[in-house]
Amino acid sequence: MIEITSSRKNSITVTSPVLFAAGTVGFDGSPYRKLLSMDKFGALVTPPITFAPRQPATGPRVVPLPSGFLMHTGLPNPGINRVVRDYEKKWKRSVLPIIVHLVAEAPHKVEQAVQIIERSQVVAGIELGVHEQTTMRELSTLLEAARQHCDLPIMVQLPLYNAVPLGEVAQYNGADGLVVAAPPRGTARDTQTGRLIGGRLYGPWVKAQTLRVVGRVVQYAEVPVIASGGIHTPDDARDFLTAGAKAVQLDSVVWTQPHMAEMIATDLSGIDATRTTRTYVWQDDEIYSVSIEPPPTLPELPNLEDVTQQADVDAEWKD
Amino acid sequence: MIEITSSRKNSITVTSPVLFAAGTVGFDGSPYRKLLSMDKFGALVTPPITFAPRQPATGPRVVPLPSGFLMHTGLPNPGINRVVRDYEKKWKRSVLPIIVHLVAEAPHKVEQAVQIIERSQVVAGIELGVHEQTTMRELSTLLEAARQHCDLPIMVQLPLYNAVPLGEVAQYNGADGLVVAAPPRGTARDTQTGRLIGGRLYGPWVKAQTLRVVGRVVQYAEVPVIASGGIHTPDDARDFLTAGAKAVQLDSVVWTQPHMAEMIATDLSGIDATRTTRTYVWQDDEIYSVSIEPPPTLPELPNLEDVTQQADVDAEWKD
Amino acid sequence: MRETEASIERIWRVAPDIQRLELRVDDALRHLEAGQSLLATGASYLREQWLPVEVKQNSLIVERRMDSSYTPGQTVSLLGPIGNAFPWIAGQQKRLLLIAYDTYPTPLLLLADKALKQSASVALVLLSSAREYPFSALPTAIEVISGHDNAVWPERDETILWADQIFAVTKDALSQEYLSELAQIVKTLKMNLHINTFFGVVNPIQPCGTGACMACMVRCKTTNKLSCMDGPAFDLTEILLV
Amino acid sequence: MRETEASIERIWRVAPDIQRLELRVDDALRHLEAGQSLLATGASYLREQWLPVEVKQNSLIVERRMDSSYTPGQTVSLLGPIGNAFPWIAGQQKRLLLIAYDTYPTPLLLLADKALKQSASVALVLLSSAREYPFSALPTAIEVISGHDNAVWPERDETILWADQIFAVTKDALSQEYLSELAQIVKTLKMNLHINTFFGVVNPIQPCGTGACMACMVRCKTTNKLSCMDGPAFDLTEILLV
Ligand SMILES: Cc1cc2nc3c(=O)[nH]c(=O)nc-3n(C[C@H](O)[C@H](O)[C@H](O)COP(=O)(O)OP(=O)(O)OC[C@H]3O[C@@H](n4cnc5c(N)ncnc54)[C@H](O)[C@@H]3O)c2cc1C
Ligand SMILES: Cc1cc2nc3c(=O)[nH]c(=O)nc-3n(C[C@H](O)[C@H](O)[C@H](O)COP(=O)(O)OP(=O)(O)OC[C@H]3O[C@@H](n4cnc5c(N)ncnc54)[C@H](O)[C@@H]3O)c2cc1C
Ligand SMILES: Cc1cc2nc3c(=O)[nH]c(=O)nc-3n(C[C@H](O)[C@H](O)[C@H](O)COP(=O)(O)O)c2cc1C
Ligand SMILES: Cc1cc2nc3c(=O)[nH]c(=O)nc-3n(C[C@H](O)[C@H](O)[C@H](O)COP(=O)(O)O)c2cc1C
Ligand code: FES
Ligand code: FES
Repeated sequence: MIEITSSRKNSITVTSPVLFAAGTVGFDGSPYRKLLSMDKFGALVTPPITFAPRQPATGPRVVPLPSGFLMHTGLPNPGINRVVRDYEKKWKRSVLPIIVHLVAEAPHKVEQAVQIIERSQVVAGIELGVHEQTTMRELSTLLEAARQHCDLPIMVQLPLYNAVPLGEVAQYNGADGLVVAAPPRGTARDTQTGRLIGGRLYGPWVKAQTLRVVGRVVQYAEVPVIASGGIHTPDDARDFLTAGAKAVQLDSVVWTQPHMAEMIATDLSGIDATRTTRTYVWQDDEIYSVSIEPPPTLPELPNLEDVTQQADVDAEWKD
Repeated sequence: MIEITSSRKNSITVTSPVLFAAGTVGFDGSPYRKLLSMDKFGALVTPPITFAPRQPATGPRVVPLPSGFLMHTGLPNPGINRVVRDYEKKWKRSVLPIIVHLVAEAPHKVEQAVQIIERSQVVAGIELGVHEQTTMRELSTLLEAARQHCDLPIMVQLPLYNAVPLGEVAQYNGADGLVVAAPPRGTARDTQTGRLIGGRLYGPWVKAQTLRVVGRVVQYAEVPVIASGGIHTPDDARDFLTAGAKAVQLDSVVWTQPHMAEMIATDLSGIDATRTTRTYVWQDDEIYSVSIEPPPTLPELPNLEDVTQQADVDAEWKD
Repeated sequence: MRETEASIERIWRVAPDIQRLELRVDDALRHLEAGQSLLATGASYLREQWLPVEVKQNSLIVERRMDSSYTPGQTVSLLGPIGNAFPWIAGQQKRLLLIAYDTYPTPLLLLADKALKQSASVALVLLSSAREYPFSALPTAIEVISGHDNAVWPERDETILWADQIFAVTKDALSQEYLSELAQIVKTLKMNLHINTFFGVVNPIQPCGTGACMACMVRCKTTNKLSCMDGPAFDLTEILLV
Repeated sequence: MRETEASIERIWRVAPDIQRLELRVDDALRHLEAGQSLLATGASYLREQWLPVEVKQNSLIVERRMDSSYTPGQTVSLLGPIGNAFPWIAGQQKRLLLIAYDTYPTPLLLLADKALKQSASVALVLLSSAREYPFSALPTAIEVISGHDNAVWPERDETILWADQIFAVTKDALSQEYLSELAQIVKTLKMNLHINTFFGVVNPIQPCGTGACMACMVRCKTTNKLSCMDGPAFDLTEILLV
């Protein structure tokens, strides 16, 4: 059994380190019940759910890209109340622990939504999805609101670009796990209409960016890190586990190659895991061979990463 | 003529909006003199130059990726003094304006290096490359050091992930242009040795991430924005110009498809530019259709983007 | 729905830019209905939607543009069947009007084939770029009408009044506007839009085909539906048109 | 160096995992020397290094693994020639020792071909996975020696002492260590490493091939050199070995 949230009374344990990322298998896994052996996976994260219902985006929603694609669905969902009502019974019978992905809108909505989720008593935990421009203080306020009346484990799904500083804030403010990271956002032109579409990016090349960020978050993380982004082979998944992640989430590979998704789960859950490249070792020091001299004329400055000491540093800066 | 830095006495003007990104054609363009009509391009940015000489990285330097690759050269270069000495005469004869890419190490090194560059009198401008973890205050200190004794136009090449806030800082502190953005960094496993390599990522899929960030930087930019990242076709380049960039920089396309690089320069410099997708219009409001309510319980918080008001906001926060 | 392997047995061109592939498929795909499709692995990251134009005893024939090249013996992974049979009932609707606007009529050809075999009358209207589709690739028993660049074709009102059922396929990004326009015309001519009469065939890019990703969602009057699960044909009385 | 188009005229297998392609090339590539190569567009983003094994009147023959498939008539873009001729002077070095360690001897075959035609004697040592290279694909006049998994082969010291010149090709990532080891052996046997005697053939992945990207930089004693511009053969007296 693998513990994927920090050890508290309600901590989530899974039998496989391979989970379904938010929205990849629908609200209850039913789209893949006939295609995949669901019991080889560790848990299911629901599609992003907002407080109020949301309609799908209008216009083109998918732009194919070299080795990947951009998707903009508009996060359609019937709102948290309706989702819990509709799926409560199915979640209760689910072979996989259900983790609800809650979109972090305003703090008061988060505060109410977590209570709705907890009351249902069929959800294993919450993955809080914060938007890309979330500031460190907004995140701490959001987490405070979420923690107020909720004993369920709360993981935070971090945006790729700011995962390093935000992860530290999340951990400091009571997150039970860090999901690194949400797919990067981009803008691409739909060739049929000529329109620019903003959305999330998927494809195997996301992996290199995520692996680097995961490697940096695990340096300070005291709560479990779950890696997500661009995983398309068992070796991809293993790279993240070797880097220090407790589990991985698969995303678009489930859609485009369901059979490969199952192979990843089978390979990573088993004892006879096989790596096709030469070494297992995470050769930390071999990656970065240059040591850097600190900028000599600068005092210790506030830094995106020094968030916990922000107030002190600010004081110093003003003197 | 296109002005690619803010209008001051030494401002850089180019005849083509298509430039060579840092390091794509060597220190003086000679690797491509026989392959490309250099005069179709606007300017040449040198490989990154450090204060002291640097040796190449050891071990694997290139990891092929789906539709792209990761490269880690270690930025080998003979140091600023030697480069200027070796290339001064060639730069003087160059058909293209020379922009020196200076690695922003410590402020005192930057301060000295810009003087060495300016003294040579054959360089059109400086592109200051700041590393990915540069804080906003470090950047302002670096720019202050650079500006101290230098009248040459100074552009700042921004890291992709923090381009939005750093660009605002750069502009506020006297940058004459913003280059958006340096290639994203990643980590990939070399299949031959099994080692993890950290480096920069290149490929056509970089474009979607860059286009989104360029779109956001141009919202506030008062100095020219030069776009760079993933450009592989004339339409790619045109997307950035339509978004508001004054010029574009080509990177790995020059290496893998020199003929295409020339086609981009020809197409974008000419009057008979042709777009293969349907519309030219930058349909701003069609991309993001949802309007967002502000988080109601939070006061106006310091935000990565509110850098110019940082001090005021900090004061407010403490009250 | 299953993920199966198929082998390409035969490849031939039906027009300079259209090829057909004969596939030996898994038993699970032997009984594909008109309207259903397959998601096949190809050169790009996302699976391509492969549309059957003929279902044989042991094989399927699908139609592809010439922009990809295939070799006989090549194996592809197929996810499917995707979607539902068109709601055409053999023997019930005897006069079928098929419309292709600015896109090839490929999604409608298996329906045409089945309907003709059941001695229904089939008319096919080709509008805008659909007119480039080669007549020679169509069954001879079909009545082909070449229209204009918009919703206009010769004897339009007559053909609409003649039809028991209409199926229209349009270029994805334009479907909304164009379907609205056609719906308006039908409404006026037939006094109203009746249920089970006029269907829009909606085939957007489908990242999953399983109902998971929600990229193919179609806004409907009662509840939102998914093209891959509830489509590809949507009754125009049901969907929310712009 | 130029960017030109070539067409693939003929394709045949020389072993289960090796194919050769006959290319009709631009005039600029008619006089390719042993040591020079081409960067060709292929399935992946970076150009592939294509190594000629024979230069004919109007065509070039290159050798590729079977992991890519080609079709006759197919056109590829070639960048080249990349690099310099091996510093072998016809008539001068009469006894040539070629070594392939853990990689196929492909980069050395054109040199072997030319040297044999100039009536030099050529011995080729295949070590580690290089031993899987098919004998049948080698010229019959060559003396092939099958070695072990390391730097050891039958009568090693004799062959080294016999040779006027040695060229060794190794798997890219291992070249440094392996070349050091070989250099050490040669040094001991020949009392020292003499200039123009022992060359390492260094062919790393080349993103540009033009000297621009610096990914192929080789650390040398005096100044750093580029494999694509100054290589592919480097005198072992000159490069900085680990
Ligand atoms: C003044 C200054 C100037 C610089 N200028 C430049 C420049 O011009 N160009 C440039 O390219 N770089 C420059 N750098 C370096 C750059 O900012 C980064 O430090 C460097 O690119 C490494 O980044 P990183 O975030 O991966 O490593 P760090 O931030 O140093 O990461 C922290 C630690 O995490 C480890 N780590 C990182 N990733 C992983 C992983 N996936 N798995 C396991 N462990 C991991 C590293 O080994 C490292 O010890 C500069 C740095 C400084 C301080
Ligand atoms: C409280 C809150 C919660 C959120 N939660 C989520 C969430 O859970 N999931 C989610 O996906 N999003 C969420 N968002 C939205 C998200 O943070 C971004 O605002 C959204 O993704 C748009 O990002 P952007 O940076 O491109 O646009 P903005 O930051 O809004 O960009 C500013 C302006 O630039 C324009 N612009 C952007 N790109 C270009 C371009 N390339 N060219 C020209 N103009 C351009 C835009 O039109 C916009 O007007 C949330 C936002 C808020 C405020
Ligand atoms: C809570 C929430 C807040 C959002 N805020 C914004 C916003 O501030 N600006 C904006 O343009 N879009 C906003 N959006 C819309 C998103 O840009 C986008 O439509 C949605 O998240 C779906 O994106 P996707 O298609 O990339 O999944 C928001 C969406 C959600 C759920
Ligand atoms: C000025 C400068 C500072 C650097 N600082 C660091 C550092 O702090 N940590 C580190 O691991 N590498 C550092 N590096 C090395 C880089 O990670 C990397 O080796 C170099 O920038 C070349 O990267 P590339 O191969 O991706 O081009 C630095 C390099 C330069 C030029
Ligand atoms: S294609 Fe994914 S839900 Fe229909
Ligand atoms: S391959 Fe780019 S410098 Fe040699």
